[in-house]
Amino acid sequence: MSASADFEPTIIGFLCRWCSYTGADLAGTSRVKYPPNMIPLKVMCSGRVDPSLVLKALADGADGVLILGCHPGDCHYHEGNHKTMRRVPMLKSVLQQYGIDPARVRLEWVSASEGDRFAEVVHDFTEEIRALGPQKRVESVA
Amino acid sequence: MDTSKGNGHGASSNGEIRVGVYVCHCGTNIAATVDVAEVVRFAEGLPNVAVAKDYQFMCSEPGQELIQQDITEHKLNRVVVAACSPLMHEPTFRRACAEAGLNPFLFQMANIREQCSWVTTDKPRATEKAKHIVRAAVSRVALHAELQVREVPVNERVLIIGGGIAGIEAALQIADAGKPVILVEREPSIGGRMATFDKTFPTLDCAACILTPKMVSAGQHRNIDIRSYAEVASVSGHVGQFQVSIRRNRRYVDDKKCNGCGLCYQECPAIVSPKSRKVSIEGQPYFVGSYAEGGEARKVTIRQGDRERRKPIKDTPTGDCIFCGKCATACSEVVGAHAIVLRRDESAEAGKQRSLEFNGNCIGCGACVRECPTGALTVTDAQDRQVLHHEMMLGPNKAIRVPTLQAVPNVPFIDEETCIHFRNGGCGHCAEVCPQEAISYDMEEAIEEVEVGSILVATGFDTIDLAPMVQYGWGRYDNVISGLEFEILCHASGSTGGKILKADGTPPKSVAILHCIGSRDEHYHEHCSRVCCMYSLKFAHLVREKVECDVYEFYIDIRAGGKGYEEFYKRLMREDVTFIRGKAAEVTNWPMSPEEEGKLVVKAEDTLLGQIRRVPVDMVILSPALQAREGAQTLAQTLGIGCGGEGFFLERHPKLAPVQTAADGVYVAGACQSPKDIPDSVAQGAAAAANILSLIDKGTFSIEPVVAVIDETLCGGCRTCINMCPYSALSADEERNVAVCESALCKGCGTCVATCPAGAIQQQGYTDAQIRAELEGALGRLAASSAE
Amino acid sequence: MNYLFYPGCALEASSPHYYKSCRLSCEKVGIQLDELEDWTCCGATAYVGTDEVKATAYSARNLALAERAGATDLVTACNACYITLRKSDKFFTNETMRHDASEALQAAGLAYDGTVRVRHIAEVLLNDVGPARIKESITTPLDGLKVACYHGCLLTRPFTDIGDPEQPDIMDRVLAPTGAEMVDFPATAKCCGGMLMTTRREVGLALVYEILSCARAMKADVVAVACPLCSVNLEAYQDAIGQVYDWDRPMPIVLFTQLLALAQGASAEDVGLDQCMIRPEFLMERFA
Amino acid sequence: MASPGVPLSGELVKELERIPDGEKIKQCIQCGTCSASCPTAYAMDYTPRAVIAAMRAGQLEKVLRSDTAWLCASCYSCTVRCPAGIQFTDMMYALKRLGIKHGITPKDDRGQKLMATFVEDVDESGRSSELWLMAKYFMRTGPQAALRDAAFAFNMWRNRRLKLVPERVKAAEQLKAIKRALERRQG
Amino acid sequence: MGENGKPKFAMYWAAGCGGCEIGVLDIQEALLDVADFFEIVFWPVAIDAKYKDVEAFEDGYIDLCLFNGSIRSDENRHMAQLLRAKSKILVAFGSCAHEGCIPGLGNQYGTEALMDYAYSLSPSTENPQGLRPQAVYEMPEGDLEIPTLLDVLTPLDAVVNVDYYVPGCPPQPPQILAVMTAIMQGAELPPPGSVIGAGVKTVCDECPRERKEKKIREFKRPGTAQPNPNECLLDQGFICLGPATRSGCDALCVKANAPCRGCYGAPPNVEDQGARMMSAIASVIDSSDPEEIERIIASLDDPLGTFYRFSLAKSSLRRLAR
Repeated sequence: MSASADFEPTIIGFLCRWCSYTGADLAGTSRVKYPPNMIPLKVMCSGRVDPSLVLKALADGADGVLILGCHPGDCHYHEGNHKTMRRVPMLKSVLQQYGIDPARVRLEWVSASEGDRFAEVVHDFTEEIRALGPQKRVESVA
Repeated sequence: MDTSKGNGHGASSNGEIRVGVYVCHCGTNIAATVDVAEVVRFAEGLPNVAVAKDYQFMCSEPGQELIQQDITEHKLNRVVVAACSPLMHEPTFRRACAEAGLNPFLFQMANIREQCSWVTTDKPRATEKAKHIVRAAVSRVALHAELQVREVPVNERVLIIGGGIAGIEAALQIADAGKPVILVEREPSIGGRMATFDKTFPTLDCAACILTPKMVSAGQHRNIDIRSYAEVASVSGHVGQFQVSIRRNRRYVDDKKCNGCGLCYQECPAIVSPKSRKVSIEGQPYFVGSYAEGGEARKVTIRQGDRERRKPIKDTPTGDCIFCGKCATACSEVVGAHAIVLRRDESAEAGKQRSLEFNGNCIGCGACVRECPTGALTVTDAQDRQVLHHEMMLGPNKAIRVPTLQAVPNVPFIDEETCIHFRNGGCGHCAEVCPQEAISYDMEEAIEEVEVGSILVATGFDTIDLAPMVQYGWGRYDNVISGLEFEILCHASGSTGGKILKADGTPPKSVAILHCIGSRDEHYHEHCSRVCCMYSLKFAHLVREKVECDVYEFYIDIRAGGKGYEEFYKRLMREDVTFIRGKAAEVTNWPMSPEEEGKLVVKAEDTLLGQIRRVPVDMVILSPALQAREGAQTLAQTLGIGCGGEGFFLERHPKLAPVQTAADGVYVAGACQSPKDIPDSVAQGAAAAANILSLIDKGTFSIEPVVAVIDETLCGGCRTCINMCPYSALSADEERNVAVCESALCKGCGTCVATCPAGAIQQQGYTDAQIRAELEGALGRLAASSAE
Repeated sequence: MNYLFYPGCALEASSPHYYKSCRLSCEKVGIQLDELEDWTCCGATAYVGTDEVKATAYSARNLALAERAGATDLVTACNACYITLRKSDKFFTNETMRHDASEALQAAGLAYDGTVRVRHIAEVLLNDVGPARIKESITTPLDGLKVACYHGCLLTRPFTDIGDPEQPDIMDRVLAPTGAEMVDFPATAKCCGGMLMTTRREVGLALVYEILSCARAMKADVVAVACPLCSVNLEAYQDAIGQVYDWDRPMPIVLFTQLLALAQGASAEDVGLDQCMIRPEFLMERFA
Repeated sequence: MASPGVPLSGELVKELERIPDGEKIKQCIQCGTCSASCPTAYAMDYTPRAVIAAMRAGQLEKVLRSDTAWLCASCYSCTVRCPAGIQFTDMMYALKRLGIKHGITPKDDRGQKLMATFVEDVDESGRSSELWLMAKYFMRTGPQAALRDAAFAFNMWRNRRLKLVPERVKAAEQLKAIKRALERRQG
Repeated sequence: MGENGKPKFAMYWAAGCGGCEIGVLDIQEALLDVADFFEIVFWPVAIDAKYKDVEAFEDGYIDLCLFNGSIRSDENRHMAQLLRAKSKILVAFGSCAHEGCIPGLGNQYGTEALMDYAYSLSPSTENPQGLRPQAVYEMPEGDLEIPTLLDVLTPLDAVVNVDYYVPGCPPQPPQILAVMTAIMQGAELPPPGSVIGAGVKTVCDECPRERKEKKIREFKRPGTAQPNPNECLLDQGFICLGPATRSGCDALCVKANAPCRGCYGAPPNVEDQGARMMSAIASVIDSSDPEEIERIIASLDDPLGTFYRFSLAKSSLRRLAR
């Protein structure tokens, strides 16, 4: 399958409750528009997101996974986001080796005041995944 | 394999999950973009859903009642509301559930407004997204468990770190409410920076007059325990129950015995004099003089050219010397240094038969100066100049002293660096004269353990080190002094008795006050230090009041945004202070014209004229930036609170929680949070006291149940999690080889959960199973592995 | 130790005595200066006012040559060359500038990867050699001589990593082992006026007068400089200064390496004291 | 050829954005540290601070007609002291370039002439020769100055500090290639 | 049960190294009790029996079947389905049947690439004619058929229902013995789908090494650095999968001063062993500078093979097409 114009990617977003979820709410209250492809999941901290959840999202039907946390230094829990900052590149190196485009997973920092940035990130990521095309799955293994 | 199903999950007796889904129109906020009816139809078809309804405004009274009715009627044991953001109304619906007898944590909110209907105009796709969001919530809520908000008891005792005006204010408020306070102060006396001020802006009331009564009340209050000359060494525990170690420094005076009579410092022969020592930089001799300044040492690098070997005592007595020999006696018998020898030449004529000889044994204690009946001996500093500005002290100028005569507690301390006993084992005068036998030279550091329920940090500020800013000449020119130095110079108890004098002892005829030194400057501090404009105006007033003198203020902007501040600015204009709008770029003593001879020249652009000005003055006062205390970072780590970019302690919220911190039960007040003047510091101290009293009054602290729990049957004791926790909630149980979580410390971030390689840690409300179910719901794989 | 050396136009023409004494004093502490093959003018402070990219490309040609020669350091003795080359190197950290200048270099078959460290000889003597080794090389101490070390502007500005931008003491620390006395010299980093001496003489004279009168007040016997342009500006116009300001006793201006080499046993002739416009006679006699 | 003021301001900012920290010009708080640090500001029509004020007011053309930029001795005192981190010295260079580009001649054009001479010299031989630089410069500015500097030249010559034959870079084609490449780029 | 009243026992070796068979032999003389207790009806390694004999069994004829090896070929799949039908209790025995094991790493290349490597590209191969195995080959005597490789390798439970899992590469003899003894003594069996013959904690629980805080600044490999035998290997920077690996082996490897490679698979609450381990390892990287983090991660050779050495074919990744 190649990327087609009518392909609407399915995206899962893990949003930290303090910065990014609030930032996403702000995008809403400011009525900033962005593609509705991302289903947001609220977690208390981006540090809660472990690679197995990301892989599960991809395996269960997501074409891309976006992890959003507080900017480094602003973490509500001091440095939960630093753990994520370390896990994501590790996950990407494994994805790369397995032959999955690591661009399907992206970690970004969005603060509670960055409604515009939130929309921009979601827009940008949606378009990137759209260009990558659907993540194919092994539907039946045997 | 879910072995815990139907157990603690709040399921009905037969284990059936019954979800009620409520989709809100929010007027047209949601309904205009999301086909609400369609979402309800969709929800009805989802597994476990017993009832699905829509309503205009779910958050309204009738909306809530609708849910409550259904809980009873349809025997709902789970509720999903699809409406606005949970940050908005989650508490509302949780409360509604609780009122209907359903554990509030069996509720889940689906945000179809802020993150759905408001961010797209495409109705079919918005409806589709809303369905996904609702399905995720339905899928997740089936796995929700009943959770309880935990209450921990709060110890009434309060620890206040820092005995400046903010800490004193808070201590008095709390103590007056009948609650015990431990006030820890690093210096020998409480009072903080304010105790060194002469007057306060804009009212010009005498700082001592308003502060001393408060210090005394604090000292005498039966609910306040002052631990001065002490520091907090460690803190453990959590809100309600902190265990604190206080390290009490070696004061050498027993505060239980001392009655503050002051005989010791009256009798002490050692004068605090500037000290200098020789250091080498790559084989080149440099002098680094360190001067006593308010109890803190500061270093000044003196450039080459000032390299004369310093003589602490003038080696040739002036003509005033009567060769009485008292100095030599004191030096030998009291000090034991034998640095001065009185020679007699019997053969010479009377009057010239005696001479004083100085040798290299001098330790610079100043005992000879004190003994000298004629003032023939003086102490000089490294540059052979009279000690004046650099001797910034308010109390007695002795090795054993109190920082100010109004010290609270009024117990002296011994300054090891200048005390003769600690330098050569001799003297011991103070111990001999003390009627209470309170002095003990072998006192050890003591550690005291206390338990408190809350902690207030009010450690104040430092000012920026001026030595690296060579262009302003501080440490290079005698008459360039810092703001804090000027305060002491002005203070009635200071070395000049409150007279404003130049280093040579004469009054200045012109003074320049330079604003923003190190503030609003990306090389040093980007922040505005907030108090400098006003205290600089105050300085101008004090100078004009005390000496006949021209005063120049070099400023960028006058920031006078407080009650009565702008009026004060106007008043200073009327008092003929010259305001030059332009930041001073340099101070030099290099004259370029006859009127600059012997003066300090301040160079600045008068930006209103676009002209470069060279203003010759006799004295320059710098307004250095206020910065975070040295060691603030360490204290922040000890307490589990954060520091912002500029190093000041971080409040929980800059507007809505200005005295709270990220750590429950730990509060901040005063200039340790950001530069602040006295009114603001007092206000924050009082605000923090109110916060603390409210916590004490409630008696317990509620802990959100979103915490980590460890399944010890699964934990292999690998300890990967231990360091993940920024709150030290996790620790290793050596004996059982498992990790344990102190849930009162846990803030529920879930970082350890994501880290645990054994899957042994779960976060209540965000378990792996719940998030997985939510994912499956969001992605439409609901049937595959939901509650079934 | 060998260093790749960039003399620059002035060292070649107006300050041969600087070049000479540089080599001499370096040799005494075991440093050999290898001149960069076929160097170009650094562009000084002038070229950048016409075309920044071209100025950068021209001076980066020298950096590219040095890089190609495998050098990690490129040493210069002229403050202007030092700053111009360093700025070119820094400009390569800007995306657009690097792109444009690299393109031009490529056309000439050159490339610069940003691996060369531009150094000033005074700083090399201080940091790589160090006062201790300088001290060992001293044979005829300059006891009794009072020196005002004039650093000029560009040595520690705008790059402040090698010394204080207001009161640098690099030269003081290099010359201190010679036994001479370094006087306190507040004007050490004041500007000598550079090209203004040619275009706006009255402004240039005022600047130089400030520096010289400061040295006089500090009772210096001689002013030591570390830059050929400073050297010319400070010594060539003292007559003219005398016409405008109170200036009758000319102040000898020497290169700091001349003093260093003298203390290391060189003769007045070796170091080219006779090429100073205001001859330090007392030194010429002492080290004849 | 005069350009409207506002575009000039934009151009100045754009010029500076090509260098590290150049964008900080927008953060000026008008404190005047730059001007008071400048050894020649007393002689300028617009002090360095006022240049930024003029830029903000869209009045850069007046600045370009003044001597301001040509009085900058490039000592970087302003740059190291500026509390906003503005690259003032580089701004002065940018002003010179803007003036040249738009054909705006400052009221005293000696600086511009000296620079042009210098640039020709370097372009031609890859090196600068003080003697010839001066000679050519005096030919452009008139003999009066040359007379004034004759003593200077003699003094230099007497002390064997003048080189009569200018040096040339051997790899002249490299220089030409650089020059051509850039001229092509600029169109 | 058969005529002799003994329960019927079968064991089959699908795609795997045969180590599991050795593992059973390693229970030593206890094997005699097993042989005595059961009637062995099918076990190619031990007795001579043909597939057609198995096909002739009625469904559920076999009481206990230990199936080792993964499903790599159509033959493996066929036998899995056959034995499933004929067995009352089918046990995925050993890491291959449990989670695909090391052969599962082949899934990161695909069958074609594996064939290319095996028959052409590997350095030790000399095959100028580019010969490849054919599914059917005509011979004068008749057609020869050999099994065909499937597109991906899977563990046993991807093709049939599995009653129990015995993990390990191979399962450790004491654990095998414990399982066999329990069955022979008629102990109550755990619910179907359970992992048996292993613990519920992790290898760390059985590891005697001293553990302190973990802070990784560089990854070490046993070949390039000598681990201290008393300290936690992970504390020292060696990647040890013990923290994310089910206990039961008695920390065999770490006691031999080698890091655990994870053959006992994921502990009970862990869905994806490799992902969990990479999360744990990444979390303790001692840096907050993105560039340095990248550098430290880059120092880890073969992250996929390290974290998923045994479990790739059972991981979430298996569901993603490359």
